[in-house]
Amino acid sequence: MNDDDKHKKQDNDAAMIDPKLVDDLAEIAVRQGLAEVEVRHGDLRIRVTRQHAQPAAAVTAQAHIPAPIASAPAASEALPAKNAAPAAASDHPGAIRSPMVGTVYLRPEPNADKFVEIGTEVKQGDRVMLIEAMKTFNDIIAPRAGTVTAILVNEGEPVEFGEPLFVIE
Amino acid sequence: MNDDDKHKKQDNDAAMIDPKLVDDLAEIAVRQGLAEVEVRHGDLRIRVTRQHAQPAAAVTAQAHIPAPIASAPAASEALPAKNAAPAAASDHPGAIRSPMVGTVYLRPEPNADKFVEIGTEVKQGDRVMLIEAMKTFNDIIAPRAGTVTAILVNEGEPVEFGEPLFVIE
Amino acid sequence: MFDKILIANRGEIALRIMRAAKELGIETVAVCSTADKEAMHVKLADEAICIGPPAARESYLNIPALIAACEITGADAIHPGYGFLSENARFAEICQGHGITFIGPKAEHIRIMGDKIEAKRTARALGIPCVPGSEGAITDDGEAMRVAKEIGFPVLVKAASGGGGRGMKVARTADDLLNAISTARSEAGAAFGDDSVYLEKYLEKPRHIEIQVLGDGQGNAVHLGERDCSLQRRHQKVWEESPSPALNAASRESIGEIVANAMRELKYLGAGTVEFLYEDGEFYFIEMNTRIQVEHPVTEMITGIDLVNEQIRIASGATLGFTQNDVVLQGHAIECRINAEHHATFRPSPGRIDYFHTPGGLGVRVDSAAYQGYSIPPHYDSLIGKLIVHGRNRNEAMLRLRRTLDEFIIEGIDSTLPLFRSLVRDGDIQNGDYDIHWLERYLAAGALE
Amino acid sequence: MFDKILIANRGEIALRIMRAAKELGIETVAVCSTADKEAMHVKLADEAICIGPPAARESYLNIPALIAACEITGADAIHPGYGFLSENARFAEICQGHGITFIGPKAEHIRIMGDKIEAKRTARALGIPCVPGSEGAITDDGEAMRVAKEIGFPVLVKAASGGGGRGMKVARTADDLLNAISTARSEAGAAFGDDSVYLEKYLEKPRHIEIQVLGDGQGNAVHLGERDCSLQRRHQKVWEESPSPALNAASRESIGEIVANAMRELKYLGAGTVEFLYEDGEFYFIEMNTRIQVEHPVTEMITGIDLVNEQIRIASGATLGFTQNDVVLQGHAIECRINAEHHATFRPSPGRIDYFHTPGGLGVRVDSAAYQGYSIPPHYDSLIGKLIVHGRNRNEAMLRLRRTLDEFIIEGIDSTLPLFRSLVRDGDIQNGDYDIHWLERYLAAGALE
Repeated sequence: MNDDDKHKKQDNDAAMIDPKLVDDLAEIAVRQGLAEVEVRHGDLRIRVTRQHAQPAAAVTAQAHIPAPIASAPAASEALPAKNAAPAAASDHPGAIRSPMVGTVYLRPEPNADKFVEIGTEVKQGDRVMLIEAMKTFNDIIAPRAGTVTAILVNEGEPVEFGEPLFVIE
Repeated sequence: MNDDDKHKKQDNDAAMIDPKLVDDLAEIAVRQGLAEVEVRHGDLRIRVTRQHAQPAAAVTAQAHIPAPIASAPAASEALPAKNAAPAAASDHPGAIRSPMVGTVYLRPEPNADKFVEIGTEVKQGDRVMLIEAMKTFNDIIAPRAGTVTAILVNEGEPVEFGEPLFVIE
Repeated sequence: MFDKILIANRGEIALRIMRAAKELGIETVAVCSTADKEAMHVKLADEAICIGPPAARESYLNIPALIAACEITGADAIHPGYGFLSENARFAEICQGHGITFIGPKAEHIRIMGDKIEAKRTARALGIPCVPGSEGAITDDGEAMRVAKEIGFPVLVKAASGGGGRGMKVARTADDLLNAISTARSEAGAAFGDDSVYLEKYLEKPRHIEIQVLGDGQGNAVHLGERDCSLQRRHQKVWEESPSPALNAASRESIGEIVANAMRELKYLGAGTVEFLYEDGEFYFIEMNTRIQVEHPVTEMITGIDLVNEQIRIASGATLGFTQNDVVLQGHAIECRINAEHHATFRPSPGRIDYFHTPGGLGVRVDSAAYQGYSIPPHYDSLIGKLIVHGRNRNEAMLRLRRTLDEFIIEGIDSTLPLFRSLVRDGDIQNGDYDIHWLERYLAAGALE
Repeated sequence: MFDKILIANRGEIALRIMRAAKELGIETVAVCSTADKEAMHVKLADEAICIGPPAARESYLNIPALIAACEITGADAIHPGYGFLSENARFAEICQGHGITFIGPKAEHIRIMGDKIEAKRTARALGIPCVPGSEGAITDDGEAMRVAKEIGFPVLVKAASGGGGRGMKVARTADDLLNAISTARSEAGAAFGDDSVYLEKYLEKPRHIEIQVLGDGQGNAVHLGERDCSLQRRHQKVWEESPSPALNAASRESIGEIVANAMRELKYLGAGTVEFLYEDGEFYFIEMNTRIQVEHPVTEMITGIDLVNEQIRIASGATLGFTQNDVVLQGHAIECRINAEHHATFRPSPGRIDYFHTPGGLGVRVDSAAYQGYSIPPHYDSLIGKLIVHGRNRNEAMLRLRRTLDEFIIEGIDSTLPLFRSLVRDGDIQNGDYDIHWLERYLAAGALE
């Protein structure tokens, strides 16, 4: 919102100012949760400032700027977080995530082979895992064809909703 | 703490601002919980500021970096301040301030002339006002010679310690 | 006693239950939707499990996910809090079916009290005074007219499956009646899929007074005095206090004993609240809530009894550790529900709390899952927290409430703090002179604009 | 009743007094040094007056400034809090001389209890049990030896004007005695300008137990049970609780009545505390504090009596509104003093509080003048706040304390929270098995490093 104002204020040496640079700085400020970024070089001075406590809506309205997770980390560190697990494991990009809470099984029955191994080629719809919840076994299927490049859970392990299970590339 | 490393990374031939550097500084600020990071090299200056400072010690340890007063104003506004007076009136530069709590009198007795008016030339040691505290009248004297250019209190008005009384120029 | 309790809720009540469990030395499992990963109940639990996306029906109302979360964590009991699945009899049965104790009443009692007509029938059979009205659903217009005349106008037409004020119509005269019935029927059919309606005496200026009960399912039950929750906006309670400014000791003891006796006869298990309208010295049963209520701290403050602790103890099979004679009501307590809403327009205000400072000192309790930096998600209710004060008498409680409201700071979002700062200074409120319509009139008069 | 009270203090106790005054409908005047302009007591008072620079002797101890502040604001009473001028008899007299009510005891009683030898003489005359020792100051070495042998070694040599452990020496045998006396004399002379010393029986493993009293100056007085303040570091109390794990009902009632009777005889006015060492079932008078104490909330939590409210009422001329029979001690309370100090080295840690989150819920009280963004100035004591919990019994209070300590967050400065998190989990503390040396031994053993 005020990033635009900053653009307009910088018209003294308009030729010197690279809007792309300002935009980059603004993007850094938002992404890193900064209050202010200031750069100077010779006569050049660029400063971008964010309002303390931006209502989320004000920034997310601009689709090209990532959501302001600014002070969320600070606040969440402030309160003791005993359960780092959900956040930690969920960073794998493009992973297929668990659609439910339950217990993972990688093979159809205890002595059988695994549904897939790393390197297995799968077709869309192939069964890759089972998740047991309330004594019911639910198929986890490949959402697209490809090669299994990572299996992120172990046999018999509990999983939460949204936890990454495997990667197909 | 890694600002020195960053200095080294700052190449002399960085004629233009390098957003990557800004981003690195921001990442340091967030990771280390700093309120502010400022780097200078020649006429290059980069400063990034965050609102929610984490441990103050980390930053104040470096004498050349301004203290993180970042969110102090926000916090003090946050608690309702019913008594704006002390802060508001005390901004007069070079004013002579009250050495005690009490009641101000501008003349030696009710029907007498005032000790001074605006424009009065005073010598060092001249009596300018009285402050009554505990039924005792205390002389307020001119700390230096000059012209009284402002009288900031009214007859019979209560004053606090440190409240500006008058200006001599 | 349980080893590990899963708390099937969020917000301040999840934290409330967690505190009780910790104070009993029981491990806790929090569940959360993806919108609640930064919530305080998640941060403070021994374990936390993400059970679904933000929409409540896929997370906090998702029974298979909750049971699976018990299975993978080994929780041996579930506390449902209030709202969500707390009054879902089927959920209580499913829990039992999986060997998990549901911390709440027997499914049978949840079911009875969840059906308005059945609830009223049961209450009447147990000797609880009810609003005069039709014996069950009205199917015939002639019968409706006969019943309405017997009760005396004005009468209220209510949906059997209704709630929150929907499907309710007042007929002031006989001329209005058939129209009111058909309007109520169509609203009820649309809203609840059930168009049956019944008739009740309409009270002009009642107070909302409710009796807190606690039973051990083995025939022991006590009442813990009343709460006056007459200050409501759109049928949502805003301010609750105990004792009610309208009751004297005799009326309190009389209605309390009637209700406690009913619970003994019912062999009610756990905490519950029997809600009444009160007008001209008479009580009229509205409904029974078979769960812990938002305003339970008011009762805790005047009795010294930890209701959630008792819920857990009783659910684990313990008997009630005290009798009615042991229950002593001391002083006066008031609760304000602080919502993330504009204090005059009541527009919800989700978002980040930039500054959060709670009042302290003697006789002050804050139940809140908010913290500085927390973002209130837009998906759930707007309760930021509850401020509860206790004083030796109502006057002291009011003065304490006034000073604590002035100390409470919430910035970054709108809150209803200004509403309470006005209420505590209002003459009617200071005199305890209000009914269930008072607040709507006060707001309509523009007191806060 | 007073119209306006000036609070001659700062920090949490200034806020505590302000809360009591507001709840009595009395206006408040805060005073502050220039270092305290952002302090919470300044922000929340009706009026605030800056009375001097940071050094306490020029501000909070500056009697003319305080009287002048009353004059310009029209305050008709001064509450001195604890520390600073609270036990300064001359200040009490000056207040009276200016027509300002000093909210505290009669100057005469402050003076008696401020002189250790006079205090002991008075206590003995009032029937309060004292440590066997010399009848006043010892001037002669031969007499000292005779008295010491009569008491029995070990004996303690104490400065008559001492405090805070300075000017105290233990003589374990007759051979140590004369050396201990001369060392104590020179320390006392240097520290207090008065080298008179006296002898006392030295107790090996006593507990610190104190009795809270309240008198109306007209011969009515009650005791409000005891506080056990044995957990001390360098003679500073760290953790206080009531009831004491070491007393039974009979010993509590016996010592309480002795003290209450003494206060009736003395016609004591206001709140006070009679401090004892307790060993092998015997009480030994140490001193009497003629003011409100830091740990007073512990007593408030188990009696329901607002001590500061009572101080103000009594100072305004009211009589005690209740008798000893009306005082009922209920449950158990524990207070932890959270200081801005490193939890293991106890190095003071003034500075900005970057994050501040206080625990809430049932049975929890926080008395603190801190807030997020507040900078604790380096000029005064290091108390950030007091966490007080109440439970129906000691076990419940301990479990509640544990969970609240885990919820309490203070960031940006060091605090002693980790010390308390260790203490609440320690076996001796859980068993109530500690004396006044326990904490020093615990810390010396490196329990927190």
